[in-house]
Amino acid sequence: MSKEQEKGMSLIVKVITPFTVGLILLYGIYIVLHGHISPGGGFAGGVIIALSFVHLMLAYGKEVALKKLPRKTISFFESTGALLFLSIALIGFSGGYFFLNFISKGEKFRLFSAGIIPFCNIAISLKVGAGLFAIFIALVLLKFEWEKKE
Amino acid sequence: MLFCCGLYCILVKRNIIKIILGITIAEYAVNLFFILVAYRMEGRAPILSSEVEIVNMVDPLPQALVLTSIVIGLATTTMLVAIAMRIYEKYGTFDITKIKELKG
Amino acid sequence: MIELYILLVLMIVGAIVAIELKDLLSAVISTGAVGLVLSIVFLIIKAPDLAITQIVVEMLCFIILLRAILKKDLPFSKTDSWLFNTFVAAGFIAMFLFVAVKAFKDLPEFGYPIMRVANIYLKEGLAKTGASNLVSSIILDFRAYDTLGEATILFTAVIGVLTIVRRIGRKKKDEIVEEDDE
Amino acid sequence: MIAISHIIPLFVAISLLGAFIISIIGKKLKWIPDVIGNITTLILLGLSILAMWTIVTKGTLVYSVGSWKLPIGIALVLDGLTAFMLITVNLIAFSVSIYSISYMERFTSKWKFYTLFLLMVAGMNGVVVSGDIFNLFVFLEIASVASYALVAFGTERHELEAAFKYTVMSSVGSLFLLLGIVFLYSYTSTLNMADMANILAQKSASNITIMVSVLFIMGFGLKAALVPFHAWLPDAHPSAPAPISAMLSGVLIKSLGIYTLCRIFYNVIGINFPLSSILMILGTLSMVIGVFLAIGQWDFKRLLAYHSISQIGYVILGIGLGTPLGIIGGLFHLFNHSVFKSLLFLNSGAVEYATGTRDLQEMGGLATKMPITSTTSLIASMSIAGIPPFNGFWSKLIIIIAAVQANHLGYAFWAVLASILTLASFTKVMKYAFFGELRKKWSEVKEVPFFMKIAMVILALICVVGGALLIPNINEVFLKPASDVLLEGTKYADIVFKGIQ
Repeated sequence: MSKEQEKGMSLIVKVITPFTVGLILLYGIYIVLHGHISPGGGFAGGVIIALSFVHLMLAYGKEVALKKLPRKTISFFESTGALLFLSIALIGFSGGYFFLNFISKGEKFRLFSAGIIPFCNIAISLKVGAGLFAIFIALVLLKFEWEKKE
Repeated sequence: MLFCCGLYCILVKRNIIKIILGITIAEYAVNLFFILVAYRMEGRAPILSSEVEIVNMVDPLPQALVLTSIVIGLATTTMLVAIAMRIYEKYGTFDITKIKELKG
Repeated sequence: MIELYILLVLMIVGAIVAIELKDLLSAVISTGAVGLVLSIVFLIIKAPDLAITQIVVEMLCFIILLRAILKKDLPFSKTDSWLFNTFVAAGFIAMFLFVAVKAFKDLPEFGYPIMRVANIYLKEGLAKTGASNLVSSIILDFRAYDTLGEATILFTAVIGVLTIVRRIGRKKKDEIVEEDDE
Repeated sequence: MIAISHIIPLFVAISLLGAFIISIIGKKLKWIPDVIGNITTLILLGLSILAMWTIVTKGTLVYSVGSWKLPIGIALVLDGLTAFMLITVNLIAFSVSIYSISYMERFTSKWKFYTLFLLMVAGMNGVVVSGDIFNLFVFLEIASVASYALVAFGTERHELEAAFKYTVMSSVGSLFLLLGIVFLYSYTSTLNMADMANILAQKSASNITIMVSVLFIMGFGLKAALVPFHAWLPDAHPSAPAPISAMLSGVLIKSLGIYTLCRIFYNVIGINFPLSSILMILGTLSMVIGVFLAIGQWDFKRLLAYHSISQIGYVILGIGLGTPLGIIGGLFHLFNHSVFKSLLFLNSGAVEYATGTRDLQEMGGLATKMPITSTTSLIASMSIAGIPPFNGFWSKLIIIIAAVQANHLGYAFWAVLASILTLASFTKVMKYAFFGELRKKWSEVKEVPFFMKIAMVILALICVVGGALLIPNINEVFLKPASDVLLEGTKYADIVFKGIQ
């Protein structure tokens, strides 16, 4: 990766990116929250969230993106998401069954409905988003170091 | 058919990236096949709406399963890419005929 | 239905192109094209959840693969001694296809699946889970245990990738290497 | 009161919990991964013994996740075979995790090792307890993905290459399995194995069944490294760190390959004559080819890896025979092989730890310097070669007797031949590595640390007393329920449906 690219792409991209990143992030969150009433869900939403950060990184270079979301935070989010999902399962367990849907079903077709499903979606999206971004960063950084060596 | 393309690619090609692509394509093929066998003529998407009652929806179960298998595919692909990049770093090539330290 | 067939043919063509191209970059791009067509096909055969997931996953795969091959499109070693290998592979695939075609005849006719269990989901899904997206209700409620496994696979992959990209894997004997934990 | 069946999901949940906790706090504190890893595996071992006890007292248990009844939700099944596999897996996992406290000091990032290790254990337990075919696939993938990363743990060039080969072959295997599952689903429109067995029994045999059987044999054969599909194993197993080789060779190929193979062929599709003869032929091929390849090896771990292929052949042969005695022998050999092969891999790891080499020609006379390692590996070698008082002898004997009884004299002959060749190759190992003259190079060599010794001694003890498992009373508890499950064949479905009420 040349120096130029470490700093990011051209001016046009840099100007546009702040708008689009925000929109993509919002769209990801929307997909996560509405997973139980419209198409989408934790996985798709999580990937979209990860992509928004990837986008930021491609446009501005790794320093800016990592400042917004340091690596420690990423791995913390990831593990937390995983634990959250497991603990949802375990709470249900204490209520009698593994993965018991223990919250009341609520009114149909509204945002707050469907028991544990939205919560699961949020946990998964945290996990997926952080995890995929971590993979991406790991691969990118590997390349940087390797090119330094040559 | 697509599955066979992927399989062919894995068996014949000697480039690491090509092998990864082959696996990806084969995965697509299986996923597609799963959805196709569950397709229902004139079916509707399995999402209920509050206004009209929809009959004749397609089978939602395979869709859920394929969702899982897409994610599994993603995981496998990333692992493969990571290993491939490290191999490239160590050997300086993607050509599998040149990477032969282990026998048999 | 005609558009479905066109798209399927497109996918197959894309796959063949991806395999046969010499240039890695073009090969990756045409694989990406196959993935995009796949997500359109999902949309046509009424699987919107999958279409969304497929398209974003495809993008991510594409970016990662591009990262891997960037600036590395070296010329292939064009050894053509793989003829034998090709024949073996072709023979195997032909056999496979033969068995598969026989098996297809026993499957329920295209477009009319059996849907034993699925009908239960369709009838009772809303009442039992309260989620109107039935796919969501299946992956997160009826079969949430699967999803736990699926999330775990991703987690495993993340840890695995982090493991693989470590600089120094093995310590030399009696030598203290600084751990590079991130 | 909480019903006893609630222990079933715990097998997965506890190991996942351990893995996640390690990944959060394990980086900060160095001792956390060791402690949590070992506590987790200890709890799992305890639970699996409890599970075995439950099976004996209460019979088969079925647990439906999320309180959804059988065809809708996912069912977890705990029966004799499951409990047997659980004990095997968790026993090996426990001793391996003790062993790695010291051994993994040689590598960086111990917390990653323990996280992946626990994930792999979770995957295997998940495969074993699952009663749902897709769920089985998902957990199989967890275990596989974790093992890909663990094979490449050292990140040296040959390790990466082996890992790549392993990953490619194994993911092709997974694709075959997935395709098989798709066929089964579209044919029966259910995913639960018991339900599926019922429907398949109603419909007569058809091309689908053949197709699915072929796909599953290819898929599971790739996972279990049966002979036509074995190419990845001799690379992948020696490349991994020693505890992981022990896990891979000892349990992973069994729980992912053989257990699933048995479960699906016996309990879902229903075994028939062509199928069982295919299994027997594959088993014999693996047995003989594996041992022939092993004789020529000078790399300690690679030799062991080839022997794994050969011993897997015994297990498949025993199970493929389909007679009660054959199945008991096969399962018993599965357990024994887990124990002594893990022990041998741990031994090779200990030798490598102390001397830094795996080449048998460079070793020699280590018995005086490393008494415990050499004693335990002597026991394990005698056991694998089938010398009377040790456990390997009994299981091989049973398999051979079963083959003779079933009038398969040819198979019995090959089994005896393979056994003799095994003995020959292990004589070579003992001679070059541990006996003979002590070379000057190794005069500084010390015995391995305490924790590694403990793990090896535990496994060696099991090897010695393993033969006692055949004593009728113990046999009733341990092996009988497991082989009964396979013998009942497709009646499995009725039992599971009964269990649900």
